[in-house]
Amino acid sequence: MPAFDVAAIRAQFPILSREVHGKPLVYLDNAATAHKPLAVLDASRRYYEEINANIHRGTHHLSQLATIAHEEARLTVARHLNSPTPDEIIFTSGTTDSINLVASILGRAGRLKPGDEILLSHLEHHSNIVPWQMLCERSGATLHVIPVHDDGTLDLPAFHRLLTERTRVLALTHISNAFGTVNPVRELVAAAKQVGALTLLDGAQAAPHLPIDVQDLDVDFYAFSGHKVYAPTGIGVLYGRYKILDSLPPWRGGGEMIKKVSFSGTTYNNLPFRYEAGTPNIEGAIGLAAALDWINRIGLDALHQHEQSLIRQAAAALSALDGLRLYGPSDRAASLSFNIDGIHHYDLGTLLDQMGIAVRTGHHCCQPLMERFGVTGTIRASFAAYNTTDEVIQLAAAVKKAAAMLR
Amino acid sequence: MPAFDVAAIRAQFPILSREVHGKPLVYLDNAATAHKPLAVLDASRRYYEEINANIHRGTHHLSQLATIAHEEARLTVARHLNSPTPDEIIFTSGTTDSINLVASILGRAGRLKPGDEILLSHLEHHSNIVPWQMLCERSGATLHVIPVHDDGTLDLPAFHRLLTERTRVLALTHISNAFGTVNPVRELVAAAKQVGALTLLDGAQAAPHLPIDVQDLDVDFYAFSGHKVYAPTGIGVLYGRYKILDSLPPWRGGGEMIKKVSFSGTTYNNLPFRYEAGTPNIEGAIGLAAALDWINRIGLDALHQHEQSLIRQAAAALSALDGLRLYGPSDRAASLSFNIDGIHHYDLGTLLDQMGIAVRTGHHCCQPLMERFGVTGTIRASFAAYNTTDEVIQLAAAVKKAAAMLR
Amino acid sequence: MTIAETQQQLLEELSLFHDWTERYEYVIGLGKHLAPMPGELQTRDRLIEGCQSQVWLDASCQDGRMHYLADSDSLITKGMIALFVRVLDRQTPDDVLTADMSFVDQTGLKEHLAPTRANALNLMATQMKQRALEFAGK
Amino acid sequence: MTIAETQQQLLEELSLFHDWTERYEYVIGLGKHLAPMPGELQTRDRLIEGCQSQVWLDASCQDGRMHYLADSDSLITKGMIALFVRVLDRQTPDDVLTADMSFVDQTGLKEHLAPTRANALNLMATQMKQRALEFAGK
Ligand SMILES: Cc1ncc(COP(=O)(O)O)c(C=O)c1O
Ligand SMILES: Cc1ncc(COP(=O)(O)O)c(C=O)c1O
Repeated sequence: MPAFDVAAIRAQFPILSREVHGKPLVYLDNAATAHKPLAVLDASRRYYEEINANIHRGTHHLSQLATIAHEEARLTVARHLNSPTPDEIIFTSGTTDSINLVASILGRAGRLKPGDEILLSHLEHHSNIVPWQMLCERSGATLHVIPVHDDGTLDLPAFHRLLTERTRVLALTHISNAFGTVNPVRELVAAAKQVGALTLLDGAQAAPHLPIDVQDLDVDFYAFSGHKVYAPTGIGVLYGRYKILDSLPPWRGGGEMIKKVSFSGTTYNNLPFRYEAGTPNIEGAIGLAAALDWINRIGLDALHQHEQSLIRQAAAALSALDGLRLYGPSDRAASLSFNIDGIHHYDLGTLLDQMGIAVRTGHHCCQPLMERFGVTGTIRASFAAYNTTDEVIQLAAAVKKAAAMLR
Repeated sequence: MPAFDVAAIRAQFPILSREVHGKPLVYLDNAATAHKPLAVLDASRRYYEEINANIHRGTHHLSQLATIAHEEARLTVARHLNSPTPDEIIFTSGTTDSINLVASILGRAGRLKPGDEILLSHLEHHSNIVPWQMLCERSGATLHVIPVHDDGTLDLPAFHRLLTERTRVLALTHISNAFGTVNPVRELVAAAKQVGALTLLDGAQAAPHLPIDVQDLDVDFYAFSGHKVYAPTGIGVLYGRYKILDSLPPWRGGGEMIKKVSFSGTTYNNLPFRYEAGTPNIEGAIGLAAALDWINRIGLDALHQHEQSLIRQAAAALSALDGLRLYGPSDRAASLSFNIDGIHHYDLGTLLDQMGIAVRTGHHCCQPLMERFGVTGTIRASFAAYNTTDEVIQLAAAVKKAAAMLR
Repeated sequence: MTIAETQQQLLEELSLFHDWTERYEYVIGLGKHLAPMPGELQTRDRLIEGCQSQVWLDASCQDGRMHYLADSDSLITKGMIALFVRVLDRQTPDDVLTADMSFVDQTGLKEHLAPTRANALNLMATQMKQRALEFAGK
Repeated sequence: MTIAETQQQLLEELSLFHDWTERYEYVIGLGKHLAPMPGELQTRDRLIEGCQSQVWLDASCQDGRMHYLADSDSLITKGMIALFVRVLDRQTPDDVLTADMSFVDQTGLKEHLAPTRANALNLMATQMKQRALEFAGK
């Protein structure tokens, strides 16, 4: 494959050459977190070795360099999401933090009242459920849930029935982390706008795999995590439509987010700073920009094609095994979830780990979805730029061996 | 000095060998953020190159290693603060985040009512003012402020007058970031306990310089930032007394902080996880532990003695200059603030920067304090393990030269 | 056999294995042959919730000897419990209480366990002793 | 002198300096010699709030020529403004509007400025032009 040189990519990830239980690591837990290429590790380190300083308000040279690097990182994110202005890019500590920010400021603004409704789907990650449950508790609004079909896709007629004038917020995952379902978010966001609902997309699983265009999606809020897009831990992004974000009250208070503080009253800063109280994760922002640059040098299209090919190969190889059950639709992305009849996912995962294969087992922070499918969990293999066909074959062989041991 | 080898320490900080405007960097902006020793940079990098994985709930080997490393980091912090149990150590994204957490959950728990009072001091950083102002707005409680004397120390008789049965919270900085005042926090915390108030100490400036013993302080909450104690950006700590924290509701919702999620109701996890929603800053926690280990290898006593000697030398050298005004008491720690009559701090800082000397100028996120002293800002030199007497001399010479240019 | 003797026997059996496959097959085998626990005993109060798997434990005392029944939805977890049951079943409550359970560390099995699983194992041993406490010294 | 001629003159003056000290002393000197702005003109609506220093700007038009008065609490900031005032003062509104202010980039001064200060400088130039707009084409 000339366009996509997986060997060259692998060489950029030091961790991939390590062993686990004496076997070469086969890392298929990318939906949980991705590894970091040298470009990111070096950017982080260079920041500390060359320009480390606290940003904004600093008169001295390092502070200026660090400020420029931090704000250039914001520009990189804005470009990556095709955000009209960098002022709409809020750095957070992750997807969970981003979603909590939105739910909290909507709550503080009194945007939700008894009788109002928040619409989620049965596919959601706990991070896109609990903040809304907490908001409902505080505001008296109620939670409504778009059901899923047996193939793990959303029940669209039900969505249209559930979407009413009372719907204030539609909060939806772009790609399901449990089943790999890619939701028709553009269509659903457009429908939600029709009834005047605010829209939030949880892009934790989409950002590592798909080009995101917030203008094309016409969405109000888009959240994702750095650590899943090859960037460091502790950094995330909230895109927020300027007009909406600017009309909402602050969340965390402190340095940076203010214009003027006095004991008789405080005025808040403009976007994006109003939502970035305290010293930000400067290394994280710079690492995130390096990661997005790295992804864009490969090209998200090439990346996605590579990963889709792996996931199809994996689905085919696993389907051939006795008693194997795949979850999610056949055009799933990023993650492949399965179980084997009569075998506990935890046992299978434990034996795969002995063979050096890292997969995730359990409920994937999607307990309601697991309940809907009558399971306590699944085994999930999830793919990244550095995975190979050979690893897919090893996975299938290892599952076969483990299943034999457990029967 | 055999016990404290500053040359050996400097050799561990790659950034210190860089130049600024063609002159060797003299970094005296440590109260804003500290540089990172190789021990920390290497720990961060090793994490990504050897064990990177998402933590908790993972069956596979890397996830186990990462979980162990993350929880050992928590133990390191607990030991460092002499916290009775690691369950009282909450990882946050920084001091600002920690204080907001406390203010928010007190608010959600309905612990503050109209007529209740929150007591701060005039020395506070915006991050220990704004969250409380926001809480007052939401709850109807009122803010009260301990005044300061002209030497930048707290007016203790006024404190005792302001502390009443209506005081619900005392939130106080341990060391002032603007003036270097070390508050008699043990005494004030004890007094606050007498009236049944909750106590929070903002340790952002104390943690890099003093041993902290939360049991000896007998404080309910203690907050500090990683980036000021030689650790990476984006990580912070909230110590919270178990009995109190455990009685309070959650703040951010999402993965990790729950026991069981269903659409009909969610149960929350035990401490400390209840307050750590989403994927944590794993690198940050590990880097923070490496930084605390590094500090403890030097010894906080030796460190503090070294820094106190520098700050006294600086005060003496600067005092000799024409029109120079020092702020804060003579037994100040960490930071030395000054102005020169008729000269704008910004101008002086700009010229110092040209000479390679990094100081902070402006209000230091303490606008109320600046107003109290009738200034728009000060010049602040702040010290760390790697600073030297030679740097102090350079600072004084540079201030003299700059002042001459500006007069 | 005394508790110590059973432990010694187990350690000898496990020492025969050269790789993880054999060791795990042995544990899985133990799990499969654990005396079945009647479904009506698998109640909430007998449940020990682990991270990813569930364990039910029942303890009774007949003629001065402890009798343990256990089950788990995970076969590997069940095998681990079987190890304990084999050691502690049919022993007196007092012997159970004073048993040194650190033999598990010598099996080499813990190295292959997730810390969550190792924790569950410790929890299990504690629970088995706790139940013996109710019948001890009578 | 035309705007372009003044700019050329300034660049020549600045090119004589070999180090930052001389360059800054020159700018500080410009600030010190800037025509004083009467205190009663330093009002809120004439304030351009910067990050760490404040700038007041007043513009009027007499006999078809712009007249600028400015002040700042920071001497260096004031020197920078003086640079602009020297270039734009006593010019017609139309000439001010079409003036190419990128000459600042050639002074080498911006490299020595905090980005906040460089921003303030850009803001200043924009403000001076904006005020000229009110009087232009009349
Ligand atoms: C006393 C004090 N409190 C709070 C903070 C805020 O810390 P951070 O910006 O790391 O959240 C700082 C540092 O700026 C500080 O010096
Ligand atoms: C779909 C989805 N939403 C939200 C999250 C939460 O992301 P984070 O833990 O980085 O906050 C994740 C990842 O775990 C996810 O997959």
